[in-house]
Amino acid sequence: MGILEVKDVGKRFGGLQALSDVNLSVKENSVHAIIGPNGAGKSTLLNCLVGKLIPDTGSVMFDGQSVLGRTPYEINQMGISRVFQTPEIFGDLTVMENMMIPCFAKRDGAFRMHAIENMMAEKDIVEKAEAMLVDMNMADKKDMHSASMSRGDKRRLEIGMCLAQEPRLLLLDEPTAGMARADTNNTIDLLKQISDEREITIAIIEHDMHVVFSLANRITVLAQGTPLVEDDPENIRGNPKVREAYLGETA
Amino acid sequence: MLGLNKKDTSLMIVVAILALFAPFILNPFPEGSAMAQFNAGYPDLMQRFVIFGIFAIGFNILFGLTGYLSFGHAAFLGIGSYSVVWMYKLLDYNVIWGLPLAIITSGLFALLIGYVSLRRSGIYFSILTLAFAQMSFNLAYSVLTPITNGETGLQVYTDDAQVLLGANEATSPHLFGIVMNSSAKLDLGPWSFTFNNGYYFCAIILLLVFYLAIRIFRSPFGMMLRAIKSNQTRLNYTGLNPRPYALAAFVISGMYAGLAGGLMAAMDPLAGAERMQWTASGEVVLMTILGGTGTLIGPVLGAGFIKYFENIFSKINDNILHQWFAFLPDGLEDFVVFIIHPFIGKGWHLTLGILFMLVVIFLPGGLVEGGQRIKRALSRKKDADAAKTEPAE
Amino acid sequence: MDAIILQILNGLDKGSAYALIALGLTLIFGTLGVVNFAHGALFMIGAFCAVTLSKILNLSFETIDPTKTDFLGNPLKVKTPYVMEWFGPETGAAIIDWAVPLAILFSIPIMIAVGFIMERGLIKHFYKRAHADQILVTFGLAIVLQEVVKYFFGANPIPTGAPDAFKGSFDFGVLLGYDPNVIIYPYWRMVYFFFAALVIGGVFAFLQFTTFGMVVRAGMADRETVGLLGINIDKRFTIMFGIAAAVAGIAGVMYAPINSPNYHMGMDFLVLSFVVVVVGGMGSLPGAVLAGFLLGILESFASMNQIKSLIPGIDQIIIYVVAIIILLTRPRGLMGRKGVMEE
Amino acid sequence: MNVKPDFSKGHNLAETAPAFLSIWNMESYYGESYIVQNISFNVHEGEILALLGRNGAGKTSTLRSIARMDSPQVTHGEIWLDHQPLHLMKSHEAAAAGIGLVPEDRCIIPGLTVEENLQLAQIAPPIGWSLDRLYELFPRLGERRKQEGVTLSGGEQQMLAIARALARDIKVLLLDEPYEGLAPVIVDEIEKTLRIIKEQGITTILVEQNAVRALELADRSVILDTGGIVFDGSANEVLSNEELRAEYLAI
Amino acid sequence: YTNEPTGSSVTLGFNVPQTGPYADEGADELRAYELAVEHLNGGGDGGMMNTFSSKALSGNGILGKKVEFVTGDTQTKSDAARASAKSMIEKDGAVMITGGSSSGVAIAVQGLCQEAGVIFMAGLTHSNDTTGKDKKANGFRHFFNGYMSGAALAPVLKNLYGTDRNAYHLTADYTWGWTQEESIAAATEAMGWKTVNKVRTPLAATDFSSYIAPVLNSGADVLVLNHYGGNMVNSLTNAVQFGLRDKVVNGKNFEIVVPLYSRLMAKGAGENVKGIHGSTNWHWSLQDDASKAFVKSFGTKYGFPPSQAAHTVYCQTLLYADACERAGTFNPCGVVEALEGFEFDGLGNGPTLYRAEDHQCFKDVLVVRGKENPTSEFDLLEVVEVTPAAQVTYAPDHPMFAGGNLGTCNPGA
Ligand SMILES: Nc1ncnc2c1ncn2[C@@H]1O[C@H](COP(=O)(O)OP(=O)(O)OP(=O)(O)O)[C@@H](O)[C@H]1O
Ligand SMILES: Nc1ncnc2c1ncn2[C@@H]1O[C@H](COP(=O)(O)OP(=O)(O)OP(=O)(O)O)[C@@H](O)[C@H]1O
Ligand SMILES: [Mg+2]
Ligand SMILES: [Mg+2]
Repeated sequence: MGILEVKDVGKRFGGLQALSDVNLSVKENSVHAIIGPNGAGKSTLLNCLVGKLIPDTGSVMFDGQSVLGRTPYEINQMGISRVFQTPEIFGDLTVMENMMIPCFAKRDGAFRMHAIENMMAEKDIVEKAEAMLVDMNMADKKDMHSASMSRGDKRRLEIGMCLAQEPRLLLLDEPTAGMARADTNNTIDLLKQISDEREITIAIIEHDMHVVFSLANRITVLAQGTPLVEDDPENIRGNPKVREAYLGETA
Repeated sequence: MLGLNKKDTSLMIVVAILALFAPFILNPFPEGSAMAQFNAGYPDLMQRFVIFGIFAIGFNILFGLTGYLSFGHAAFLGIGSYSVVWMYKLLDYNVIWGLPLAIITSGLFALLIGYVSLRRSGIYFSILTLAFAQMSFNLAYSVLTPITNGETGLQVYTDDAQVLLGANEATSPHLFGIVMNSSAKLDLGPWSFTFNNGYYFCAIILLLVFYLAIRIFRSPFGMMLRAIKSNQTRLNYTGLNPRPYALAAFVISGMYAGLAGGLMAAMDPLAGAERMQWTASGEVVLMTILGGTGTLIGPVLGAGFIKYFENIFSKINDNILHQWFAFLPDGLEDFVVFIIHPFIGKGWHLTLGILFMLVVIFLPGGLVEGGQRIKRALSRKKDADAAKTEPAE
Repeated sequence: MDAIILQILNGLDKGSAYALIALGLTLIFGTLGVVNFAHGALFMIGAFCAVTLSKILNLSFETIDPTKTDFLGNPLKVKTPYVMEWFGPETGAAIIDWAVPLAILFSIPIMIAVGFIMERGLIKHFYKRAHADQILVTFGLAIVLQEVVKYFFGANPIPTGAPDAFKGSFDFGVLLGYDPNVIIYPYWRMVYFFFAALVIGGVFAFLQFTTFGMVVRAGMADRETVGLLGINIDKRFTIMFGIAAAVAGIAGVMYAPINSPNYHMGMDFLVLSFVVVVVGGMGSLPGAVLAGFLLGILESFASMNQIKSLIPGIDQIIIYVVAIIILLTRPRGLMGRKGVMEE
Repeated sequence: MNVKPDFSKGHNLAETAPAFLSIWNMESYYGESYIVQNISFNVHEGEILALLGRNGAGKTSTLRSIARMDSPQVTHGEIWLDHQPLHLMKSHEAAAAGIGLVPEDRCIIPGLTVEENLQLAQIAPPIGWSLDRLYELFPRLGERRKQEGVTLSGGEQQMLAIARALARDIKVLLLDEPYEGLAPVIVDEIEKTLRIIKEQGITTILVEQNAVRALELADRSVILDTGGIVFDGSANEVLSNEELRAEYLAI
Repeated sequence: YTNEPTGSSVTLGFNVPQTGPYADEGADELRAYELAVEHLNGGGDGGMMNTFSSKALSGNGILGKKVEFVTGDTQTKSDAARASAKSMIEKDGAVMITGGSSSGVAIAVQGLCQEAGVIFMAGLTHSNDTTGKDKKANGFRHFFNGYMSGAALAPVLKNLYGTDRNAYHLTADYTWGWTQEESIAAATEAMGWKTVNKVRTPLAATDFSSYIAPVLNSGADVLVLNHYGGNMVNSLTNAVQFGLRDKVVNGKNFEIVVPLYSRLMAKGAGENVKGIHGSTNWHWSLQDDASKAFVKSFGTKYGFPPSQAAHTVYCQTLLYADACERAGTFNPCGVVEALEGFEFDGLGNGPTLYRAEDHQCFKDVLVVRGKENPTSEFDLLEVVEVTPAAQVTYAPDHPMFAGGNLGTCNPGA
């Protein structure tokens, strides 16, 4: 029984069956990669997990509880964090403030009226956010206006923000897209470290096979809305069906 | 100090000094001089500066932080006023009954209106708030006349209940006997300064609520509000529910508006329906933007700016112009008066409109940005001076 | 039943005024995304185009009539319009009589010019600025325009009649088999309705059957990218502004005989027109038109005595009640597009 | 810090421009931050130039400067395309002169269908490939032509962005990370497309994080670091220069 | 007392609408004020000072002090009007405030003056409440009111249209509208008319078509428009547009009545006023000496005849000055005493009384009609009847005016 159990999920957009009969089980403390051609429905599946979309059929259980019908923030409070394909950060806020918000969300829940306290006097939050920035190698950008960072930095910040919430399941939608090789390698290390040290389960969508094969313990290949195969990385690499549908000659 | 950082403390001190010494600061010109026309240091206007400052500070907590643009805040202003006058009518002229009630009723109304309106965002939200406020205004003006006294405005009549009214009690608003409309005058040479009880009462309240606003701005709550403005999607996916935060901000700013409305009635025991009209809601929007949205002091400046024009420029007439320019040769005098004439007196709207445009074109951040630019120019000059002197050392 | 038909007629007419104003506003506000508080002022300027033209046509020379005296007891100066002198009294009088329809021709170039100047000189710099800044600058502009008009024309309304041919009213009731005088309707209001339908149709056709509409929509969503595709979006925005100003202007011209123009008539319509546009849904021209007619008709119904006696004061608030209900049941108004000014 | 463009130094590049596209002493600013720092390079007709560098090196800014976008603001320097002075143009004029930029975040226009996105590109002359031909190249787009562009999957959006550039008759194609978020098979396909485009005689500047892939395709390469050029030479040279690769490309 | 003038001059506060829909009316009031000040200070031709029955004024200011004035903008809003009045009292030291062009504003400012201890001479205010339930000891009204309109109009309407008529009222939905509707309905019902319906219209309404369309079908043959300003201009224009005036109902010509007329409104409504009856406080075409003197001095200075608003505020300024002279003080209580029960003549409306009980002025009321063939842009109304004061006088405790309490004069600090 995995921490995340997806059963028979289907989703239709108008005339397009984006997902059908998706079954997926993500084991606790594993790194589970979801790969597949463009338009296979990977992001759609992710959206169904976090409450952005409601699947037409099937069920999604996280840690024994159904996530369906819950709002995104409720699902997040259950322990699922998500990194978006195009970075979603608080552009008007500084990097430090961006990092503090998830810390508050973790400590205080979905809503708390703390209108009089001084934000900076919340020692535990400030320390945690600073530590996280150091972990993300962004301490020097602390007071920067986050909207004016380059895209790679934005993505790193977003990952950091998700980690600061200490989620139990981290969902990443192409976290290294557009990242320089050096940073990609750093991110791989970081994610490895996360899954080893923080006991966070990771589900990752990625087209960069270098990243996928460096991280994943388990891979699901999605094609045209249904899982094609699910297997260990080595087997996937050799699978002719996968090669044809997805990997091409290069892998 | 008081849990504020250095910058905020000095801002607070500056505001406190400005507020407490306003009777001097606003009356820079000697009585009877030609420029005395520009003096603003009389009780009514000083009270208005402060009251509308409070209104705008509260509005800015909603608009400046969350970005939700309410076009119906005047409704709360009106509700605050009606609450206070009703307390005069039922109990007595002590403002201590009415003001808390004003805050509570406007808070409740804000809760209701905000709860409904915040289901939508952007312009849809603005129009919902506008619709609620206009409904309140239209009803208060006519159908609800038994409660609001309609067009005439709610006021105290001698046959009102006033159950607490003591035999020797003042028959105008007061706080435990401190009568709001009584003043002390100080004459220094040609200068004359007025110290009005009501003004100081309002000023102290302003300082309190300004302090509260700083605390809110610097609080985690304030940061959440800014996060709402910045990216609601991210907020949702960070496990935070934007709705109660926005609603809390709406209610707080509604209470500020209610307090401001209550104070208006505390200074002048009358509550008119037009306080709830959309133009009044629009005015506070303009004040906030003009001063500098999202800044602490901006809304107060914006409020002062608009009220100054409304009360000082509208009173300048051709006669006064002729007095000012009497030193010019006759033809030239008439010409100058002719040129200035469209902008003063009944033309004060024109001047105001032009100034709105100039400010927003040249100072995108509002009056506060103007201040910052001056400061920067000065410090740059200082730097330049310093640079010049360096080689000499 | 007759009362209902009557109010539907009234509503259609009110609605056509709302729809026309909302249409112009939607072109700027719903499509270009500029909160234009000066739109009412454009409507007002349109009405004053009619006033101005009628003043021009009435330009007169004075002759002294010694048989009569003026209020101070001096001999009375009698004014004769030049047009009467030039074209003869009858043709002259007819020209003056037709001042309002003529003013349409007169106003279109003026309004387009006003729109161009406004956009090039001011609004252009505000596309990328916050909506709040747009509000402040256009509100300032509205005040200025209004005060300028007040300076030249005064604050009092200025009567501007329809041609004599359109005076009086048409008895619909008789047509439908009712008694005379049961359902009557002024000719000019019928003209207004057909005129509005024509303008609305014209604007739709222009935006539908040319790619112009698509380009402007695209430009509003993402100016940069549209520029990358070789399209000079600035020019199109300017044109759009000109069209919107012209629509507002001719709506104002035709409205002049219905209610005497005054300098603050724009502000009177401003709030209402924003409500109409938003209820219609941001970015949707059909939405704006639909909402205009819907609110017009509902407003007329609410003013019926039978309904007023059920709910006192309902006619005061009907528009707002309907707006609230619609916005709560349909998140983006009647036909709003996603993402337009939702933040 | 509003520096006025200074073209007074007068290299008359109109006649003497050594190449098809010449960038000469170009400097650009985001507000007050100096981003593109006095760079000069040439691109020859028909070649593919790989513009490489770390995150934040200024690659995107360079492309945007060439396409004459509003930000960053080019304050100094000259850009000549086929004897036309791009530095004197606005972005829509540059586009008419033959520049086609595929922006890094694709910029599919919301509210428009796939087909409308393409039609939009064919409103202003010069018009390039026909829609049929584009659908032939990207059959997926043909299938989705009535769908709203922004709801396409990431990879589909990338195809649409490239197709949109080709829908215009361009001389230079500026590609900002075209492979980002694409499945390996598709990357292969796009690479093929780029070769086809090259055969058509279209000059290309390619910005890409996957440096090896880009270099294999490119004729020449320019490497940027903190807004300045650190290398300008043939693609093979980079591949063979260990030091350069390690220092600036982490490969 | 408040703002006792100590120097060589005395300051009066002229608080009129300078912006908003009534700005033109306010501008005309200001002209009249300036004229009055000029006359009080001995300038010009003296205007009605020469015809005024009281001869206390001598052209040397008031009590020997030169008259100065300050102006302000009421914006036709109670709040703004009070703010403006307060600044005159607190900043400029005005001992008397006057002006305004709506009842809401008049009542609000009157209340303020009572509290502050200065005299208020109301400008244009026609609601019964101003000297009814909202009357104040420090306030006086020279203008007539809704009741008086009804009393003056009823006999004329009876003569013109007979006693068997069905009236339909359209009424602006706020206090002034209601009191006028009540007054007119009462007066016309007393002479036998029936009231078919009373419909309230929103203040903000600009298009009255949906209120006017059902009128014909209601069996009414007279439409009474209890509207003022822009409302009146629009409702009348709309009514004429619907062709109501060409209709025959119940075998009678359909008629429209506008109980409260002003020349500026008539100008706004243009041709639509032709032949329509209403009442007004004063009109420049009156041929008594006082009116002629005023028209002459106003017309000479400004080039056009004065409006009733101008006349009202001019009179009030003279009356105030005269009262100060007679009382020998600016003390509000002295002034009140001098004005209460004051009878005079020579200000244009015949013998006039300032009644002590409610501070309402009683004088002749004019019934006017829109002129069919105006000779100039000012010549829009013609006087049909001068209703003598006695006919419009009512008891101070008349039910329409009941409920208020005049209180006692307040001299302030
Ligand atoms: N809101 C929507 N409306 C209609 N179709 C949609 C919508 N969202 C996604 N689709 C379609 O559903 C399919 C799956 O999209 P999805 O974004 O899940 O793909 P993906 O696997 O994430 O691809 P990529 O790797 O390219 O990001 C695509 O064909 C897309 O066009
Ligand atoms: N809108 C902006 N405002 C201010 N600075 C910006 C802005 N956009 C980018 N920058 C800064 O300009 C520098 C260069 O950014 P650019 O996007 O050109 O880099 P890049 O080489 O394309 O990086 P990446 O590989 O991450 O896309 C970065 O330091 C970035 O912080
Ligand atoms: Mg995807
Ligand atoms: Mg980039």
